[in-house]
Amino acid sequence: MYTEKVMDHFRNPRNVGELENADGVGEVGNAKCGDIMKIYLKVENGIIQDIKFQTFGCGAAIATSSAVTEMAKGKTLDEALKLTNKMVAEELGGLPPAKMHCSNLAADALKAAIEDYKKKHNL
Amino acid sequence: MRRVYLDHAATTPVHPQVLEKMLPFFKELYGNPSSIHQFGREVAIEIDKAREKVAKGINAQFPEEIFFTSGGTEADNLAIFGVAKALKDKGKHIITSVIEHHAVLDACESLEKEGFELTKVPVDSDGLIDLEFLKSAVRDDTILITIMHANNEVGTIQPIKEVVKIAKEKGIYVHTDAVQTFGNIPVDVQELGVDLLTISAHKIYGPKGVGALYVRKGTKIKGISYGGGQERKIRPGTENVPGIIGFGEAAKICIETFEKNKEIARLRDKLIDGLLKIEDVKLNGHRTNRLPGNVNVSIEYIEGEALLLSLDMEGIAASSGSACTSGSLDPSHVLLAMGLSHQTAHGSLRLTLGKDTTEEDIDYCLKVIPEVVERLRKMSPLSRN
Amino acid sequence: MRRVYLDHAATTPVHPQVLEKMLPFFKELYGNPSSIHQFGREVAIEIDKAREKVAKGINAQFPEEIFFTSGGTEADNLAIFGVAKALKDKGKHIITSVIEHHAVLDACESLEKEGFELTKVPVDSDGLIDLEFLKSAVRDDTILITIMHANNEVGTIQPIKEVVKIAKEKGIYVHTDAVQTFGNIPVDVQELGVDLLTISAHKIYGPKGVGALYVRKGTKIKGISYGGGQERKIRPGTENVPGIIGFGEAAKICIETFEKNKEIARLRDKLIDGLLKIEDVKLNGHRTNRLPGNVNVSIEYIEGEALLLSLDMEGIAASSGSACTSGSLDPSHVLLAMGLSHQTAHGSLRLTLGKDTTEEDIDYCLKVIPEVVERLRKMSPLSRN
Ligand SMILES: Cc1ncc(COP(=O)(O)O)c(C=O)c1O
Ligand SMILES: Cc1ncc(COP(=O)(O)O)c(C=O)c1O
Ligand code: FES
Ligand code: FES
Repeated sequence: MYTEKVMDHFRNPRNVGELENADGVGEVGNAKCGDIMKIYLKVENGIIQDIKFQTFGCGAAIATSSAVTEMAKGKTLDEALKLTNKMVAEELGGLPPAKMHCSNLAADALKAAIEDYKKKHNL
Repeated sequence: MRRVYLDHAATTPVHPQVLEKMLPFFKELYGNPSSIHQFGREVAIEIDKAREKVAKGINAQFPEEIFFTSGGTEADNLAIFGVAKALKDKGKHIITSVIEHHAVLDACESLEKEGFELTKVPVDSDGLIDLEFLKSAVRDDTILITIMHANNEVGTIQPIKEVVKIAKEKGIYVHTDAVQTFGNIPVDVQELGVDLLTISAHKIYGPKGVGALYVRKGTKIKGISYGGGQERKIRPGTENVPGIIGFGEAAKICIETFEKNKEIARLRDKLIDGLLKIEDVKLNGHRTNRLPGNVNVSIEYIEGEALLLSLDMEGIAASSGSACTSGSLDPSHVLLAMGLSHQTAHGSLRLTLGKDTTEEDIDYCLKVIPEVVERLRKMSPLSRN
Repeated sequence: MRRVYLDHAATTPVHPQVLEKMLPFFKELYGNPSSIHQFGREVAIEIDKAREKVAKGINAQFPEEIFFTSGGTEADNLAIFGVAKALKDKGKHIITSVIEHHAVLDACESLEKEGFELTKVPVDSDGLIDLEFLKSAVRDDTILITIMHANNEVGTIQPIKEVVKIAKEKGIYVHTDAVQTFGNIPVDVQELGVDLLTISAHKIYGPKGVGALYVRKGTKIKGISYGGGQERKIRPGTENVPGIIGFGEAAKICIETFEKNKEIARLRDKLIDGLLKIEDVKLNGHRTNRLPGNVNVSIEYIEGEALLLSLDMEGIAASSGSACTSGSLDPSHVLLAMGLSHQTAHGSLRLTLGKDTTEEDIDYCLKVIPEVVERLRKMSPLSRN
């Protein structure tokens, strides 16, 4: 059902939790299956220094959250904004067709967090 | 790693004695029971014996009231479409409940699209159907009431005798899906008074791919598929001979060993009590009026599929009513009908015990599940802490 | 007493290698393939492998084109009702032949009662369909042509490629019932060009109670029963897991050992030649264009059931198109459609050879059958002597 990579991220999710005094916070909900994902950012010099997530969702949702944090960490905000759902899914070696919508959550939550940061800093 | 199978409501392993009975029917007793030669006749006799065993298992008066099918799903479809076909000139109103298995619910809804009228009886927060609602829903043109004997997700046992009482006054047929009850609580068609009843072998330590519809003698029903003369033309197609033989044996064993259900219920209660000690965990389904093997809890702030995968990594096989496990986008229609919010329904966990479940299995679950819940809650944006 | 099974068209014994493959799926690999835990996933993978083997057996392009059913009968019903349901707004005309198996013929006739129009293509005295008739029967509102690949009684192989040619010009779906051909002659869905094709495991040394419908990708079809999401909702119900596993293995074996059919055909010809030496015996079906294992003769002045019972007493298991064996009062619709009189049809005898049939079996038949015929003819008021 899930690839080994999905299961690895699910088993050992990277960057789980909250960031106190986060510079940007993004929360998105999946109207489709009722899941929620939250991403916290710490930004320095336009670079994502730290990132954490919290997810209420299926295995794919948790794995894509974990993967997107790993992919975004160390990137500039502009680079991070270029991450797409498809790239996250590909990073995980693919997702079952019924689970593709879960990967939308991850990239969307990251975008929301970056936008929140930009709004707070008038960028 | 310990492997603990707690998904007996999904399916059960075949009992060794059942498999042993089946084995000769693959390579030696392979004749087609419709054939009139010795190879066929010797098999036809054994099919009749299996039919008798299944009939006895539900206390049917005549073996001929048992029609073998390919499973519970087909038996449900046959009951509903078969009665609708036979009685459509008498009336076009059918009553079911909101918590039926999809084999019943979707079949009824498809009839609705074809011009039948459908009333769905609601349930209370324990999952019990509203008998008053049912009483007032009955009409002169009602031809069938189909209400399950016990629900597969939450285990609540329905008052089928009361349903039959309401129906009989008006001469309405009653069908009940007893897939989850047969073998677990007494299923006695005389006592229940139903006209049609569905059972499935793979839920009672019999093989997958065989079930049966009980049709009380005199009940009007038509076959819904076409072919040879098997099952008195109500269900044509070469019989799944080893399956039927296995079903007969499984039915026999499960009434002989009925006592074990008391012990299963004791372990169930221990598991329920232990799980309810976790914060923000709620039992779904009726506390006492439930299947001996069924535990269903909602665990707030976490999602069912993630929970199942985590438990699986610890060797525990369970099930959930979460949308994420179902392929559909809504969580379990049963939990929603009982008044749970989408979010709470998402975090449901079903653990169903079987005859081989041990005290150690339960202790293992009560050790592992709280840890897993804690870990997942830490990841959740919803959690209180 | 020697026991000679010559009823392989009715059913076959399960191949030892097939049973061996199935065995773990009763007690060990018993998970429900829909479950997301390990017990379920390990089974789901094996179902996919079986699906691939069956797909390969008929040269289907994609495993997803295979939908497992409970047998040939269900697959036939699914093809016909499923296409009718999907295309009823496009047209309501269906074409079949007069010699189809009842699973096809009766399904088509039931659609006729519901307002569809049905044309039945006649056959010649060899049992071959009339292609010219078919050509002129095709209409703008024809949605399906269903003609069997080879007939189960007389073994005549139909020109399905020609049928497809006629159909494709008009964009009409073609279904063929290949229950009797799969394993015996090449069944290649690319070569045949059909859109839907029925097969059944128990005719190819697989288990009873499992079959499949091939549905070419893109073909419009709807499920005809309701329940869970199995078989992509086209055929719901918990899968007959051991059955499907066995079907996959049987399909694999039968393409690997395809060569044996040549030897079967040689024994068939020996048997035919021997039987035709009896006075007033006539071959039914095409002399060469027939299934390698099929022998069907009409033996004047005697009646089929009496003949079968007499042969059975000598250990020979055979079949007949006699009314007395069928439960219906008319003899075989196939033999009548080929122009046989009621009386001649009554005296028909079908002997179908299989992979384990030996030269000695045939010699035994050629010794016993003439004696039995002679004995019965002595009792007959019709007999010439
Ligand atoms: C209540 C109920 N009805 C029907 C079915 C379908 O039975 P089967 O899987 O034998 O088709 C099931 C199990 O899946 C069930 O739990
Ligand atoms: C041509 C043909 N079609 C359909 C069937 C039905 O298949 P099954 O017995 O698997 O239902 C048979 C055999 O009985 C057959 O010979
Ligand atoms: S979050 Fe619901 S399916 Fe993935
Ligand atoms: S003579 Fe007895 S049934 Fe035909």
